[in-house]
Amino acid sequence: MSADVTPPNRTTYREAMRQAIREALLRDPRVFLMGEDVGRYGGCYAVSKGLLEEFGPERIRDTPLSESAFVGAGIGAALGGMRPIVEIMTVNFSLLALDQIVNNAATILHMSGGQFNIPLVIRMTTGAGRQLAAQHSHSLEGWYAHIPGIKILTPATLEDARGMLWTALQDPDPVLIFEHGTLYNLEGELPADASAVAIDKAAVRRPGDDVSLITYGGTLGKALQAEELSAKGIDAEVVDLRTLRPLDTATILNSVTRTHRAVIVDEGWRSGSISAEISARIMEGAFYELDAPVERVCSAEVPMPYAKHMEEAALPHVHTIVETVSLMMGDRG
Amino acid sequence: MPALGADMEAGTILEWLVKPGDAVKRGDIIAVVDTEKATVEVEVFDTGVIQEIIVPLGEKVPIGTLLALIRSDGEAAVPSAPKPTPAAAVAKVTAAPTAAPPAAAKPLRPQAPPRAERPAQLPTPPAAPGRLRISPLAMRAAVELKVDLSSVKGTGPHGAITRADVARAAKAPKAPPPVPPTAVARAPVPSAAAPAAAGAPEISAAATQRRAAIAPEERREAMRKVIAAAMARSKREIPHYYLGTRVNMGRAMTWLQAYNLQRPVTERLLYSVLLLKATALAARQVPEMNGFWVDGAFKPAGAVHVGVAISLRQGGLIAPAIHDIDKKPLDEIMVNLRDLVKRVRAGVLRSSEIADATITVTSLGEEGVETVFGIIYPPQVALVGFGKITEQVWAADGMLGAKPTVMATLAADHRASDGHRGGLFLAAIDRILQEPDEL
Amino acid sequence: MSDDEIKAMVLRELGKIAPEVESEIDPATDLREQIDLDSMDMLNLMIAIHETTGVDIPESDYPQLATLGGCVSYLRTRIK
Amino acid sequence: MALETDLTQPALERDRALARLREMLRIRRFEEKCAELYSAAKIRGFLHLYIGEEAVAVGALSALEADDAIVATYREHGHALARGVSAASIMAEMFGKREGCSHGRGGSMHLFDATARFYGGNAIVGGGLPLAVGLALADKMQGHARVTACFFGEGAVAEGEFHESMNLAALWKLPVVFFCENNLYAMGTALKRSESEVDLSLKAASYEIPAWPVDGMDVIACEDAARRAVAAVRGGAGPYFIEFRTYRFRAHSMYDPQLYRSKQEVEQWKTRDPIATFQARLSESALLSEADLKAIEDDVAQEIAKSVEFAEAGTLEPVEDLTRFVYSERTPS
Repeated sequence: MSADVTPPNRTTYREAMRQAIREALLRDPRVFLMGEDVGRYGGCYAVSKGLLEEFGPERIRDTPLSESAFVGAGIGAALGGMRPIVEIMTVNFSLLALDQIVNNAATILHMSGGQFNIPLVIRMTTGAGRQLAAQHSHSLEGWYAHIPGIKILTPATLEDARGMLWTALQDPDPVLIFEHGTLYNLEGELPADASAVAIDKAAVRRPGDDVSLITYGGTLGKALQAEELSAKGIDAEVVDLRTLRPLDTATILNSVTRTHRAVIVDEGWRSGSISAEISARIMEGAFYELDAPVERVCSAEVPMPYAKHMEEAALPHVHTIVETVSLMMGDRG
Repeated sequence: MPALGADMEAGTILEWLVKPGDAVKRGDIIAVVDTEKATVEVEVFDTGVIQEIIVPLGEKVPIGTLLALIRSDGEAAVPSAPKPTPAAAVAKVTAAPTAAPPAAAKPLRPQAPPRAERPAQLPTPPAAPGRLRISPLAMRAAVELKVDLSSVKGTGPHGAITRADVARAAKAPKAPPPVPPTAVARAPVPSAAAPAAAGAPEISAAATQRRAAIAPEERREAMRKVIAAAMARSKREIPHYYLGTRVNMGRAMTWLQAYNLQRPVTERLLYSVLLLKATALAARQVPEMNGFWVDGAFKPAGAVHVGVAISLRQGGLIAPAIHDIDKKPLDEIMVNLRDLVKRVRAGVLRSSEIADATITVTSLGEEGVETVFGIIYPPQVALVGFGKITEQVWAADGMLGAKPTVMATLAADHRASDGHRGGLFLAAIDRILQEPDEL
Repeated sequence: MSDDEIKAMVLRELGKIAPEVESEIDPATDLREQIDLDSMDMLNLMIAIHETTGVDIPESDYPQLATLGGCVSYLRTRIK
Repeated sequence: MALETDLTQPALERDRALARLREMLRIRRFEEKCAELYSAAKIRGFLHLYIGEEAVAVGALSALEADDAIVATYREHGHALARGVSAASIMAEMFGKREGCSHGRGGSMHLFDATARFYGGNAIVGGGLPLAVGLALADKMQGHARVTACFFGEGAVAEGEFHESMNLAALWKLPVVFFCENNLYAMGTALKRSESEVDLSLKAASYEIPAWPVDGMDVIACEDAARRAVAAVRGGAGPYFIEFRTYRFRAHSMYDPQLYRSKQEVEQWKTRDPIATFQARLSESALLSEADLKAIEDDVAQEIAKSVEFAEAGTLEPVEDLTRFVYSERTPS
């Protein structure tokens, strides 16, 4: 590596994820990519475009539409000594493989008394915002974060899209990576030598003193755009969770202990969501630091409507974040 | 009674398929049992002759209860019933009557699952130093019951104060008179429990001794925090406005010299006593300067208790009140003031003195400052400041002369009063000081 | 009372008024600056001296007792 | 499809015959002891006994090599014993002891043994099939000449995972052999009441997988069929499927009232008890003497008694270890 820092280059979240997969395939012969239309079609979100031509059909394997079988096969191959990356097209189809993920991937290590671990990575797209209506717009990463035995990552930045995969592949246990559909076209700078990042800690993307905005994945951008807050003299700290399991409780409590207020932004439905869990942990760990009850900005509890204005109304937005925070801060004149 | 299913605790014999004297071998079905979920055949695991049926038809018994006895082949019948051996559904009787029945393991009473201790407590970050750990409910109770929180010991999690703690403190007999919680911010020095004697109480040995026990820096640090909190709150919440006027002190100082000349040192007055009395009398004339801003409204105070800002040599400031200055003669005010300063500096104060000042005076004249614009002590609504006495050129009645003067200033809460009323108040102080013998 | 006895007496009274002060008292510098005494402290000192020595110090003489040395020389001649 | 039996088989050589008899008797006596211990409440939870189907496990397992892989189901004591998992470690597992083959964490339905490449029981009907496909995929991609044997009951053919896995295995010509134990009843539902097509071999054939039925009560027929299939699969012919037609003499699990079948039917099948028939056949061909049989029975009885002692003497896992084996404590090899 040259002594000086290699110049950052313009790239996208999608490109960063493709580089991550490509790097893993080059570095470790045990790594292979398996999923619906990942080969000839180049990936439903074009993340794996060009990989079939470079690595061949043995390591870039298109699968039949049999989520339970190919996710189960991924688990078996991991048991058999491989390092599979299984791509489920979207979280919506992962429901068909829920049994394999919950009853096999997350549980075999425990049932076998520690004999068999499953070094498997499953990637899937999540979230709404592109008028795909109810069946194609779910945001269920919060569900998966309920399950002991697996880890849940939500990369929201280019560094994380580029750096999380390799660390996940080294993990001896199953890691699920949720990529929000609206992030693929996110542009930004990324140093050419960008590489693996840690996957067990949250990150403070914007320090602040008055309120902790806690969020992840597709809603991080919205939290960072809440400029009106600074216009109103409210100094918001934005915490990017990066991992929903394990949840980085220490960073959350540290932030809330300083700001004494918390607003959690979560695209999931409010009832039984990851935001509910975070709110409970803040209540348990920082009750005496709170100057106001924890607030949550979540999706409306409705199957995602098709019409644009309706979908917009259902989803958490910058203005909902600003209103919630302003209300919480009381009239600051 | 065999365990016949994962969720079964007891069973009822529906049918006996054997009777005493019948020969049985391993695997034979000897009874039919109802397990609430199903009727199930019961097999025997020993070979021998049924000697006795113990549990009759229709009786519900828990798992492990002895149902019947089998005599192994060729053994003599055993007259007395052996100690129940709950191991096998049907106990095997060994030949020698005296021999204990086969060492039957105690049936596995469904052990209470070993209590996994509570998952490790979430790491609670230590409360910021000086921050009071008190539940919102307890805080509300403290306000209602007027409990001085600084003396309440928390029994809640991590020593937090709960409502029960507050209620207990409210009922405690000799608890110091209740202090509105806001006073918490202003009670930097551990309040003495010294009896509130009317006259100047001697400083009790216990109080001094208790004061010494607390390391000085600790005390200073605690005081600094409390002052910081109060001042920050005042600046944040009170829209201050400021007025100032220069007061001719000529007549007052001349009157004072004459007064002191006729008295031994123990009865002499300091000029600050005149300023305190003047302020108190002026406050009676402009009542909106004397009271509290609470719950969004001004509450006039019944009496005039003037808080006197007393600085401590090693830093820190307290403004305990001298009660009813407007009604007291100057010499009594002086005695109160001397005693107050002595007790402040000995760190021994009655909490009542700290809490209920209705207006405060700060005079930094001694430190050589001409003008002082103070910060109001919440929840009061006014603070009067006096600078040092300086000789100034003064024109009166067309004549020029040098006169001792003092800058009198007012910092007032614009929610409770307006500049016009503030001006009248300062003018009243000025006018009163021109008639020292009226004081 | 000898000069040393007077000095000791004044220092003892000062100790009661300003217990926090540990440093040596320089006899020549003004007490107010040296150990941050205000008019109330000075008054208390005067009263304490009066009560222990019987000497009554008129207000006009206060400036002569502004320093430790001044106190000693003022009282030397007045203490019976 | 004619049932393949080996009536025309020339005289068996003695050692092989006695070994098979011994294995079947080990399983039979072990399962009988389990029934007794369950009644005495020493074994809890669910217990699915293999009595009546011993020929399938002994026959099929004899056809496998040491480093082949096995994926089984919750009716797995016979397969585990025949594969070489010690009777003591299985009994200790059902006693919930730390010395159990799954550390006391799995129980009767989840026996695991890394050294025997025994990838467990699985309590989800059809849950193991995708795992087996994955293990085979890993072997193929790493060029191992290993075979994965996947056992499941006829009930699994109704699960989607059966069809997805068969298709994927055939599509990628994976070295997995599907051993279906058709014991006519999925818990309380007879095959003919759950499947439109009851000839399971035809189902497999629809995925271009060679398949035929075998008499599951004849240990030698089972072994020969298994050897043929395993050899072909190891040779790279892709997956094979064998339907062992067998019968369980006891309830689906400890104590169901068996209302779904008649006593006559059970008695009729008992006349074809795989141990009794095999024992008679060996005696007729003077391969088995009374003394041989007694020696085997005594030897088996002693092994079973020792396994119970081992289980009784076993220790309980300290509660403090509750959170172990959720995530790996060591990095994978």
